[in-house]
Amino acid sequence: MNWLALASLALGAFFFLAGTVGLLRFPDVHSRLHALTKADNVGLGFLLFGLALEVGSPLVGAKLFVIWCLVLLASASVSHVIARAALRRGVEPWQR
Amino acid sequence: MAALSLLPPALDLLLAVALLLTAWRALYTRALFPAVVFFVAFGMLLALAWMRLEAPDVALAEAAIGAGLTGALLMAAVARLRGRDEDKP
Amino acid sequence: MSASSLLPLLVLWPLAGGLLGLLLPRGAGPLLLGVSTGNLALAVALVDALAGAGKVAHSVGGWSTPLGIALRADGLSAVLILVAGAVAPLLALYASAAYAGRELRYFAGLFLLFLGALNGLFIAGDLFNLYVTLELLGLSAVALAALGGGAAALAASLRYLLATITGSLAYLLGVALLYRATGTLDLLQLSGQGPALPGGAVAFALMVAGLLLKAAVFPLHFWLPPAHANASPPVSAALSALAVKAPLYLLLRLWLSTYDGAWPLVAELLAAIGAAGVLWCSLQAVLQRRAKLLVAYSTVAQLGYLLLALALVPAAGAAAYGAFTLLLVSHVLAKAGLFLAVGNLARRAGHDRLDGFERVVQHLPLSASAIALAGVSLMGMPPSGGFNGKWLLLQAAIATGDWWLVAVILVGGLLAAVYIFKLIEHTFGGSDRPDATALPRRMEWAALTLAASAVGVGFLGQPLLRLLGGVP
Amino acid sequence: MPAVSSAVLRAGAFRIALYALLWGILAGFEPGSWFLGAPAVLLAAWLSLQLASPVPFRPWPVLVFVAFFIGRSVSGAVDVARRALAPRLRLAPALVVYQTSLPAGLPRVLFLNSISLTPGTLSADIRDDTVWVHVLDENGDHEQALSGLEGRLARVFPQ
Amino acid sequence: MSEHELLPLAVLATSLLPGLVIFFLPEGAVRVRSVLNLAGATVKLVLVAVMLWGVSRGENYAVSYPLLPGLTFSLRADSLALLFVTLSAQLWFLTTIYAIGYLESSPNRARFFGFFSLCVTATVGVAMAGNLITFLLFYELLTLSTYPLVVHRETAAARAAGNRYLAYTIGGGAALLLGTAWLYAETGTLTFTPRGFVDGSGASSPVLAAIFFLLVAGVGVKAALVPLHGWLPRAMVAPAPVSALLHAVAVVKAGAFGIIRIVYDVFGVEYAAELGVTDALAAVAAVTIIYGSLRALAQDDLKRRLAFSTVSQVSYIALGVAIVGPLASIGGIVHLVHQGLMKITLFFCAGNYAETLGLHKVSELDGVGRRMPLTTAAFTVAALGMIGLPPMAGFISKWYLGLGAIEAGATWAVFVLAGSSALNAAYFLPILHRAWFRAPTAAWAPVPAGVRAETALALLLPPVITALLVLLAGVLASVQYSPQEWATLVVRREFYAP
Amino acid sequence: MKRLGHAVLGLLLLMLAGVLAWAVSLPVAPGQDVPAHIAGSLADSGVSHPVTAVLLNFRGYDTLLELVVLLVALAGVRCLAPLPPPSGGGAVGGVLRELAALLLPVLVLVALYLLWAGATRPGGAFQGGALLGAAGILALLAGRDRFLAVLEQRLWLLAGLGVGVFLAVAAGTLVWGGTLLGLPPEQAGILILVIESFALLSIAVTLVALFLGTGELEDRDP
Amino acid sequence: MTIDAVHPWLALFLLANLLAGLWRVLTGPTAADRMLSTQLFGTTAVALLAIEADTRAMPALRDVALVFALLAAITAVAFVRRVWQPREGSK
Repeated sequence: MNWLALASLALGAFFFLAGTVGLLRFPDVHSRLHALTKADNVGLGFLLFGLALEVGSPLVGAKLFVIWCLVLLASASVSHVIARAALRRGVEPWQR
Repeated sequence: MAALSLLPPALDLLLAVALLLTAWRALYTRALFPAVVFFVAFGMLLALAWMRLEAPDVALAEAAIGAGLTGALLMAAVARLRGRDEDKP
Repeated sequence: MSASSLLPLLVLWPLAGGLLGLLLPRGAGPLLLGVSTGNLALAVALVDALAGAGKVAHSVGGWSTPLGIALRADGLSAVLILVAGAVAPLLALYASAAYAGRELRYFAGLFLLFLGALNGLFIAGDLFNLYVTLELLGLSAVALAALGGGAAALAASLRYLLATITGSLAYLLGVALLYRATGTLDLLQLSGQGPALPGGAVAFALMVAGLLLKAAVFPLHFWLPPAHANASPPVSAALSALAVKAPLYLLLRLWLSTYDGAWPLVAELLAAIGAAGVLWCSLQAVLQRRAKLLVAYSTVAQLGYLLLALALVPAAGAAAYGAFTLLLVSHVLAKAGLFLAVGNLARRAGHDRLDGFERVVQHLPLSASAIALAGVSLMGMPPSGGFNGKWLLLQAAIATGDWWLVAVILVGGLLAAVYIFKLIEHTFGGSDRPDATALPRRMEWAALTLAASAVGVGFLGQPLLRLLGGVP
Repeated sequence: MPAVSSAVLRAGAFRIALYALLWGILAGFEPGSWFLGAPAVLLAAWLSLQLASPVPFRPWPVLVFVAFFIGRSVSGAVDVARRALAPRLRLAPALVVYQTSLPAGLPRVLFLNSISLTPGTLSADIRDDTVWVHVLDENGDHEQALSGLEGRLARVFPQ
Repeated sequence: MSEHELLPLAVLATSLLPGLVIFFLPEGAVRVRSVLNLAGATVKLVLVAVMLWGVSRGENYAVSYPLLPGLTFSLRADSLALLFVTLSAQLWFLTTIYAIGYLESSPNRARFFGFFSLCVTATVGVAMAGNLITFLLFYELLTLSTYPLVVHRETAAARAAGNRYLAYTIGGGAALLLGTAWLYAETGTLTFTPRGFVDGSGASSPVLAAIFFLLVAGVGVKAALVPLHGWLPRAMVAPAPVSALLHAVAVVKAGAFGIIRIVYDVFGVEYAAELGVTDALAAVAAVTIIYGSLRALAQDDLKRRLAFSTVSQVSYIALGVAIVGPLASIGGIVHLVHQGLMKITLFFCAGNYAETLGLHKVSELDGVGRRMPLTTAAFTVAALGMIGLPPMAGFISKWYLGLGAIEAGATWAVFVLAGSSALNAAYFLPILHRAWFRAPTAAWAPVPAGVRAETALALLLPPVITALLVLLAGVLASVQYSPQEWATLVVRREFYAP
Repeated sequence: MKRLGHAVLGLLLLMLAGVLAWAVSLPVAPGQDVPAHIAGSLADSGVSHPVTAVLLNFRGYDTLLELVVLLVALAGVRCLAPLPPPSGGGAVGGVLRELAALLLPVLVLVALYLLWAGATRPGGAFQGGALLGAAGILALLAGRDRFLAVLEQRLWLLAGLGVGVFLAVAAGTLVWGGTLLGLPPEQAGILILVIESFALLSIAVTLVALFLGTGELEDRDP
Repeated sequence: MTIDAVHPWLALFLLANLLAGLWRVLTGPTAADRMLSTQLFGTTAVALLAIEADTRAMPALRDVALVFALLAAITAVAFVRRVWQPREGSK
């Protein structure tokens, strides 16, 4: 249990790192959005999962789950609206 | 474990650096939009600072006002000053 | 009415007036005048009560400190409340002629709330309460600065907003540190404790930095000139005269009471900043081509004098404390008068460029006289409040052997003369423009009264100092 | 009084239950909390009905979809992490167009949001039935991935 | 409040109140304004006469009001003060008449007369100041109230002159302020005391010497001591009554009067001599006397020539003060009055030439004596007085100065006086020669209709009266209440009082 | 040169930050007895939670002023000369509409939760009002703006209600008890709930109106 | 090593991560790019708050995290709807 939590936390941190690196390295808004929406959310999911395991209280776990769902919803929606706005403003996606 | 006990100060140090950095940029960035973004970031960091100061009620208020609403309000304000400096560094 | 109840009334009365100002669809002019006059009456009553008791206090909610909040007034509070109270009806009079309709309504609401915040700040005896009043004051100042202005005023006030919020937050962080270290926010309970506390120095640095930013003290003044110069005249007057004084007042309280005037380095730093501000911003004022910017830079320069006086208080005692107060009072009056007068000129000319004022001295003699009288006080010429303050400041500097400060004070006075006379010179000459619109007379009289009282307080030095009492 | 359809009643009951659960989670199921909690839940449910008309769904495919979605999310994150952390950026982004047949409203929005959370794709715009999808690698078989996702969602929301 | 307190205030008020009221009068209210002005001037003359009489009988007129701890606003009519007050009250009366005539149809008269009255108020205040801070107060008020007069014409040249005037006087004010503040910090008092108050205050000599130079530099600007005189010739762009006032009564005299006060009532002339600062002052005064005369020689513009003459003549006062001894002091102090009378006559006349005939240059004055005999006669009396010929007032001044110099063993000063007199003659006699003995080169402008005399009566009377006064002051020098006798009273107090 | 300047500035910032961090990590004063104080007076304050007791009773005066701060902010925005309304731009996308539909009820629920929480743990009218305000803003952004009509009619009344009620209570206590905000213990609880509820509403309205600025909401001023 | 000992490291790491994100605000290039980092900040802040709630046994911090999560979208949506609208003439 303990080790599972630890691994989960570590994975979470890893994805956060990946998200930030993506944000900094990727060439344009659209691809950066990929990095943020996917990596950070999953990272947060792992992290919260690890914490929930650690605390062991179902109530806390549920609250953390609710939080995660909200972040997912927000982040996916935001990434869509930003991508859409970028396209409609005429920001051409970066191409190799 | 000795190294571990140094961690919280390191955390606070980093937080303080971030706070000062964002505050400085928010005030001294010439273009309005980046300044506003820095200010939003500053607000979020401030909520974390209140957390470190063990003031959860202030943190809560800061999260609601500073992180969420100030951003929206400033965006609305920027929109009214359109054509000035968005998209410019 | 007991003397102690005066303190909460000084806050509730203008706040209620401000709320009504925003809520009521009409009648803003009479409301503004009535409430600010009532406020003056309360201020006078407070001065009267203090003349007997020396100090007045009120425990909010009946809770004792550190649990509750204490409101306290001593001589300094009373002087400041009195001068703010005296300025307010004149600004109200001016505004009731300068604005109309919805602008007047918003001015009435915001200005009265501003006044309430100011009163609240001057009687607050609690660090957090001071923060809240400071925030209220800052925000109402920002709101006033944007009132009726165009895009330039809006952009300037947005930056003002960022500055004032950042300043408050720095102050608040410092307060939080003090609270962590002591468990109390009460100024009396904290008095003298600051320097010895763990983290006390950091808290001090944070609070001072925040306050200096809010007070627009050089070199943190960048936000002030655009904000004050782009606002409309009664607002510029309120901001330059009153808003920036409050943080300095608080700085004085903190340093002298909570920190017991500790650390000689602080005094030296404050003096250095003040001196640099006096010289640099006076020079900037001299170089300006727009009248309102000139006046705004003059404000920053004059704040430098206040800082000099403040820095000398621990070493020079009563002379410096008196200098701080008298300089502050006279600057409040002079700057309010000056901004109103320049506003009149600008209103007539349709702009505030110095080289296009079109012989206003002929058409607005009262405003031109107001500029001259306010100038007398700002230059520190006798007889004027400005001279009294400068005299005490010189005495303090000579007594402590700070000859370089003496030089700064004199050079600053000379530079002030240069920019004031630059202003005056441009009211002479030029061509006639008979088609310009006429101004309501009370706009001229309000400016003149303020400016004349800046000179007149030169004869009230003794009573003011008596009311002020000794260094707290 | 307008007749309240059974669909609305069912959706209302479901949403009340959902928000009650949420309140419970927040307030720790404290008995005293329902004093304010009950009106709050009712208010939230009412508001929810005002904002979104009832959408019938099947419970079992929901669970299947959730499991599938979490799996795809993780692999999406892994994909991004791989690309971000690789020494050389291996990106070949492109815009792909996809025609969806999902009904407008919640199902379609869920589809769009899921696209953004699954590997290599990001929903960038939608007009009528045409979805623009930004992909990180134009060489992948996106058409198939997208239709797979759409299919699972279609099973959740019967038409 | 007793009459002894009220009287000094009333003397101030007689010009202050009309001044303030005039500001708010409409431009067209000529009659009300003139009546107010003249009434104020008349009442002031009467009040001054009352005080003169009182002081000569040993009465004390003083009033004070505390400004700050240790700092008092104080008015006191001692004999020296009254000397100056009397001069300015008389000359204000005459100048007002002159100005009413001079500015008959020019714009902005409300402003002009308002500041004119303020200016006189400041001068009277300077005279009656009972301590250094009150002196400073009125001294600065004088600066402020004369500025609008200097820029009155609102031309670019006028504004430039105004700026230069301010640059000098405000700088001087700062020096004076610094000296005063420092002095207060060292001695703890600022009250004018016969024979000074610094001796025995414990302050070190170098410090006191430094303070002395600061103070004298401060007042020296207005007294136009070289090299602080640069503003004076430029200020000639102002209207003639202003020049008259600046040169004869208000500004320049306030400076000279300040020197007297500082040497006598702050330091005490003997202590000042002990400090060695009087020698320096005497040297500066001597240089100024010669330099001013030399520059005057080269001017063709009449008012500029008179201006440089002022630079030179005012330093006679400083010289008299700086030569330690009762006779020289009498010469210096009496010259305060005599120079005022003479110089105001000259400026009135110059103004008449300019106003009536449009003549501004010395070279244009050929034969003017025939067209304007009375004016030219008055001019002649004053000019001869300036040169120092008996029985004119100027002779008395120079006589006492010379005697005093010999008494004090400063024979070099006699040479300075002689040289200066020669130079005075060199720049005044040619004017007189042109005016009386040369034929006019051009046709004169016709006499305006309705004017019977050579020019308007308001313009003609004042110079004639002052010229008569110049003569009387010389002829009746030893009569009671004459300037010379009064100066002797002042000096007796400084040198012989217990 | 600029680079060097930046480096120096960075170093300074770092030093400053170090000091700050050090200060934050200092131990809390051992002699701090405020919680004990509060616990002792809690019974009289009408609320069981220390923080709310602090906010609304012991430090109710601060809270009053903070409400005024919000009002000032609103007035500040509304007093601007009406600028052209923000370009509403493109149509609201379906994603945004659905986001609002999903999030709004939750926001309202959590806002009320925070109001409730205020009595026992961190929370209260401010935080709740902020969330409710955020909900309003989100609704606006997503094109769900039917409630604007109410705001248009009664903006200042709604926004001023919180302060008004609070001021009335404050004045009442001053007049009848002689002490500003000296709430009688028996009625403290209900008074605080009344004040809180009005405050919640006013705060939310204020925040939404703040966001609207001057462009969209028709100004009903004379 | 107990799992609690990991928390400070984790928090430090996340904070460093967040700081790195500031670079995007500085460089842009488009306004949207700057906005992205506020999204990163929001998510990271939620994580930090959740961790600290555990470390310090302050459950109230989870409410703060919840508020963060709820409001994460608002700034960005306001940005898109108010500031970053289609330019005239673009498709």
